[in-house]
Amino acid sequence: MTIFIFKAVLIFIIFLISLGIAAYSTYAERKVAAFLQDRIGPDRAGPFGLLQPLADGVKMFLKEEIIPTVSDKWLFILGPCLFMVTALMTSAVIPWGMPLEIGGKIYKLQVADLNIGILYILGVVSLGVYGIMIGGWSSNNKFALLGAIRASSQMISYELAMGMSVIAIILISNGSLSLTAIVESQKGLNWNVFYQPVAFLIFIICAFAECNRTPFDLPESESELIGGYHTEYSSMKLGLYLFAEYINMFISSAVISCLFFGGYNFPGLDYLNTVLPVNLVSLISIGILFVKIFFFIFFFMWIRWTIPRFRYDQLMRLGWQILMPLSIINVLVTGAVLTFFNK
Amino acid sequence: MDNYSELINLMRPAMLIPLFPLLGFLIIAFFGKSLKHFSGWIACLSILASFFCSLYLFINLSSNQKLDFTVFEWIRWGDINLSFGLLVDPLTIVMLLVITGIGFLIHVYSIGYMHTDEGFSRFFSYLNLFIFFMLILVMGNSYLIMFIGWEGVGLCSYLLIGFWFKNQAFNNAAKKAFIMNRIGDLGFLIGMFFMLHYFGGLDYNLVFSAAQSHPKGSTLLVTITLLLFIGAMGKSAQIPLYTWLPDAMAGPTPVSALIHAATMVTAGIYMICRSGVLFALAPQTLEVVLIVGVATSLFAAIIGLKQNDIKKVLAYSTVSQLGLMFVALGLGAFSSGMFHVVTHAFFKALLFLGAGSVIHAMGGEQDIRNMGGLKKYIKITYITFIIGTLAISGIFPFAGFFSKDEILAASFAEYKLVWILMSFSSMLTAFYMFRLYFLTFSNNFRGTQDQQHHLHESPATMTIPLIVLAFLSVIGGLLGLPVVMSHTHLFSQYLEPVFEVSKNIIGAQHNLAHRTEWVLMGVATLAAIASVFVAYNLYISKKILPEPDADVKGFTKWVANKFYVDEFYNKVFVRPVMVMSDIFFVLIDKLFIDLFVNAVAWIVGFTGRTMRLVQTGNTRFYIFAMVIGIIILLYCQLVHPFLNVYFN
Amino acid sequence: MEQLEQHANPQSWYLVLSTILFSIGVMGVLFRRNAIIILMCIELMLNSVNLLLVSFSAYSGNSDGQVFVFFIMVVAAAEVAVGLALLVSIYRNVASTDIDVLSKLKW
Amino acid sequence: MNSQIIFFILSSLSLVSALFVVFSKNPIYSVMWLIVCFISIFGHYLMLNAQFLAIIHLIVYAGAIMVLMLFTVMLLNLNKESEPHKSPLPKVAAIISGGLLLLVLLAAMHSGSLPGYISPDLTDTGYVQKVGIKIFTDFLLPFEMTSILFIAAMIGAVVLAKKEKH
Amino acid sequence: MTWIERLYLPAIFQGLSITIKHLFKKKVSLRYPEVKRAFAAVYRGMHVLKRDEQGRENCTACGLCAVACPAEAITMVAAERKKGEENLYREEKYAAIYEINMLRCIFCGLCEEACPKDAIYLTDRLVPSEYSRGKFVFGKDMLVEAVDQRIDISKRKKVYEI
Repeated sequence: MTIFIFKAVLIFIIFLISLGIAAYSTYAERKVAAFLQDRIGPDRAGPFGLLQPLADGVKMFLKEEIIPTVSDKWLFILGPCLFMVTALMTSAVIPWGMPLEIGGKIYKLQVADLNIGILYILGVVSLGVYGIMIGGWSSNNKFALLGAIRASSQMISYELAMGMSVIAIILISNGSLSLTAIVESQKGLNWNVFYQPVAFLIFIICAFAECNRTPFDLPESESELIGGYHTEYSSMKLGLYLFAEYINMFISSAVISCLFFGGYNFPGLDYLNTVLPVNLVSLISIGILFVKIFFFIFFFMWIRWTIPRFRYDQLMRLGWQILMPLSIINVLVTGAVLTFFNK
Repeated sequence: MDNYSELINLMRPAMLIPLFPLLGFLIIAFFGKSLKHFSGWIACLSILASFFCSLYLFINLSSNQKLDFTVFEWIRWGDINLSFGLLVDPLTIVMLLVITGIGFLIHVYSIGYMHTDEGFSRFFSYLNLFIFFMLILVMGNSYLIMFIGWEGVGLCSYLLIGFWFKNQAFNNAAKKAFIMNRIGDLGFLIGMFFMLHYFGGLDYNLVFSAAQSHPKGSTLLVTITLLLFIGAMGKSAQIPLYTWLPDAMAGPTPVSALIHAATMVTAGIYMICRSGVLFALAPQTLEVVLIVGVATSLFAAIIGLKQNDIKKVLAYSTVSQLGLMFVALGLGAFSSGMFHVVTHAFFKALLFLGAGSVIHAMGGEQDIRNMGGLKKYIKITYITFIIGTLAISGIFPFAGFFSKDEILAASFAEYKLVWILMSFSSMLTAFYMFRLYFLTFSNNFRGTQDQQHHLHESPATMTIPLIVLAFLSVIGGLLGLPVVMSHTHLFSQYLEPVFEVSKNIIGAQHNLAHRTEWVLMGVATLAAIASVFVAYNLYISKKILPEPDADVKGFTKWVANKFYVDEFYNKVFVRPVMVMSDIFFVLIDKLFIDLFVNAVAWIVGFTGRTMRLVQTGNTRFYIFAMVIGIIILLYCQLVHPFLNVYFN
Repeated sequence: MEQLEQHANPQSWYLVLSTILFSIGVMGVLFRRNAIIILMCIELMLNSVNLLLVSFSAYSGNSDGQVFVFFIMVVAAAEVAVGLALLVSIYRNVASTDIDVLSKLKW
Repeated sequence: MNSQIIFFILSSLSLVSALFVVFSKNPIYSVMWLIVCFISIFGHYLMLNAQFLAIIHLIVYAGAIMVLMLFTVMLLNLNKESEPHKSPLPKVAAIISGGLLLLVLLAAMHSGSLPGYISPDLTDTGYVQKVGIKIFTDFLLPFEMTSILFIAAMIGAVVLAKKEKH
Repeated sequence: MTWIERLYLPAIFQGLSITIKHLFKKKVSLRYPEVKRAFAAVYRGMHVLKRDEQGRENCTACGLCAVACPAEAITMVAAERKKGEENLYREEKYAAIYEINMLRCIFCGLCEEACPKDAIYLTDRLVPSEYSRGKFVFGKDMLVEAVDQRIDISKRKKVYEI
């Protein structure tokens, strides 16, 4: 039974961390944007503006709740909820660190070690479209519908290349689909990114597209579609959408870290394991993972404030005509290399 | 099977041999449009690759070895197991070398000859397909595989004869060839059924060992061999199924050289050699073969005397030579027959290609009455053509002399009469060939001004194959120097293991004394030189020209019109069939079958008109009907125990 | 989900469940006139069959059933892609997806 | 007992959602209910230890097919059934025949020998390796055929849905 | 474009390096209420109607400013000075109502140039924000400087004197 309690606690903690990181991502986004543009950014609420997310949250809650009269009320409410749920669900299979030892028992820092971990992520990500589509459609607004359609076609298109790039990773990590196994196969500095730079490139581009981040933020491009699928949303429902996007960003950073940058692995982990107590090593490994995640969150923002948005046809061409063939070639080349050199 | 692993290593090149032409065919067939003239070189390369593979086999497979393996299982029902297998033994290798070697040369020649034709890549795709089927024919390890190749080469022959399909006469020639071949193929097919029924399979090994359990000359064996011989008659243009071959000259000249002189028409010879055991067990059939061979050889030679189309003369000479080969087979001298196949392939291909070169120079003119004096204009063609003519006339020391002499010697040993007839036939051959040569190359030019202006030597792609073939025609005979001239007969020694069994069955052959052989050779050479002299006297000294078609009278008219055989066939076979079909059409078709068919049609129509009312066009109704039907069916089938009994 | 506990549901439950799902699908095909919903009901029927196959596979310890389901999914995806494309082009012509309107099958 | 409770919850969910698919007025709701139904079937697959298939089911059905459905419904703007009222006879017939089919099938099962209380063979039948090896050995040809089918369907869909240029 | 340029990746990295450089640059922001940016000498902010040294309004309601105004933001009603108002208005005529619509005003300063009596000036003060549009029509209560709170316009005057 203790395992269940542990898992419940773990889920709760991950939930809180996700929310917290998402909240502070909004703050970080504004800060990074400001810094990259030689500005200071929010610094009034609390020291260095650290309470800014709180203020934003309060503001969101206090805003008027508007549900358009011509909208489909149930779906209008369901949309942001679904989006949030799917965003949070992905975190279930990510190994957060080395196992903890409590009371002589070993606890894996992972909610569920599925033997199909990566597929689970792809599956849940593919469900994420519904939140956007339902929200966009039920708003009964042309801009919202356009945003929703753009979002869904974009996400479906890029999911394929994403899956194909992941196949190359599966190939080189002993054919296991489990994220733990993939992370374990990258001991030390044996990170996949060095063996699979092309897959990494494809994956990160697709991750940008799946998170609707610039340069792929066409679904909500404010200059064309006002707010895209969440044009009609206000108050905390809008908050959920925005929040969920930041959670997506957090999770995809975590996935990228696990797939390509060794997850919680770092050179010297094995050595530390022999010297330090297990729990301390575990905490250090968690810290390492989070350093990587923060780097990628920063990278997401960095890209956002550097590269302008694609045109829609460019986006589709990139997805279908470049990334898709490239990822297939990558898989073929990887398979060929493995076949010829490993035997 | 002494060195098993070594043979295993030879399997792959053996399988590659037919694959290269197939690959070439596929490439040219699919990308011919974009390859343009490049497709010719692809075709050549594929054949060259096959040639090298064949050479590799020739070098690595000693004459007492054979490679017999199954590529894949094909048909299996009951006890009968027909698999796709290949057989490579000396006989096959000889054929392979001839097909791929001469095939390659003719491919190269075609690049020059067909250069301006709009169907350039189509032509090469057909040629490659033909080579593929021919290789299958000679490489198969059962009659079935041979039959696949047999039919395949027939198809390619049809396609290539009718290559210029805009000309209706050419199409008719193609159809004629196809139908004539079908008659022969029917015999072959029935023979195969017999074998399948009585021997339980079609593999050579199986058939031959099963056949040896039957007594020599039994009805079954005679029947089977006769049926097979009918097939060979069709393919190798023997009386009475020879008339398609002269007409087949409608195709482009390289086709005539490759298919209708060097390779496909010898398929019949190959088939009889391959089934030597069967034929040896049926002496009656061998006699039939002999008679047919003699008759064909003489008959075609006589017709050849009066032909004025350069290709027709060569065509009749081919028929005549094929007859000679059958004579050899009929005498049981299989290796002599094969030897003549090889030498004949050299010089007949050379002659056809030379004729092609002449036609090329004349801008499409084929009538020798309009030629003459060409030796001034086209030197290389002239020299190579004279070599070919000497070879076919059987003049020492060219290739034809040795092979012909061997057959004549064999006939002298067996039947003197045959020897006399065949010697006469050889004389005729020498005569009409030199007639052709003199009329074409000597004296003055008789064509129009335009043609004279147009005369030019052919490009290198055409002349080089001519030179190579001429070289082969000169030295080809050395392969089989008779025993009297050297210690061993290389060719028959090489083929000996293949024909060992059949030789034993036929029994001891009469051996001629060396002195007799020398005399025979001398007689043959003298006869040939005498005919050449007669031809010289007639066409050079007296400068006689063949008269125009209208002026021909009497017996010569018969000869010039090929003894009216085509007309005879029309009257005797085609016309009655037409009349019968007319009668059947009126009596049975109109009255009986139409009534029946119309009644059925009316019933169907009526039912349809009635049932159409059900067709509402409403999809939902259809789905509904379907579901109801399923429910009823399930109810009857699964639930209701009473109905269950009936449905099961 | 690491290791599901051994459960003792009889397989007949799955049979009954998928039968009911299948019947609902059939009923839906007959009941609705909107072609898209008919397509969806067909998907439902396919899924009931899939469920049945997976249950057989699990209960007999043989993966073949799952491979079949895999192929059914491929076919279903192809079917939906083509079906919807057809519907869209039909909709362009007759501005309706009501299958009662689509009576062009009549001769 | 646990698994039985889960089974009943999932089954009732799938049945109820399937009924809603059929009876919802609004096509969008039908689509949503079908998604719910698929997710409950996903749960069934997990119960049967077919993890790989479950995820593939989720990705293919929920992630691709239903998105396409939703897409089409939204694009064609079929938010309300704008059809004129027609006679209820077909609907009654539909319900009756559906029920009949159910009865016949159940009766057929009853009369046949139903697998009884066999305990499931919860081995690794559903693992990726197992299924993958099956696909790429015994079922290689069908697999290649489906890929051809797929590409044909893709091309067909593109050709059909493309607007003709006038 | 060459093949490498077609990849766009070098360009992207170039862009990324440019933005990352700015991360470490000195920030240009000012913390506004605490730190203020100095106005330029010629900054044209909210208007003021000046009084003379004795506290009398300079404006004589001649209307030249309203004529000069390109945005037609100024309206005025003239009135005659009554007995006993000499300490309020410098000359016999004065503006009973003087209104500037601050939403229309473009702060061009033409009124200032047109004024013959040195009555109207644009100052470096900001126009205060309001909640309704009506309140942006500033009357004399907003525009005329208080007697005890004179607004220094010497900088602007100096400019003109040059």
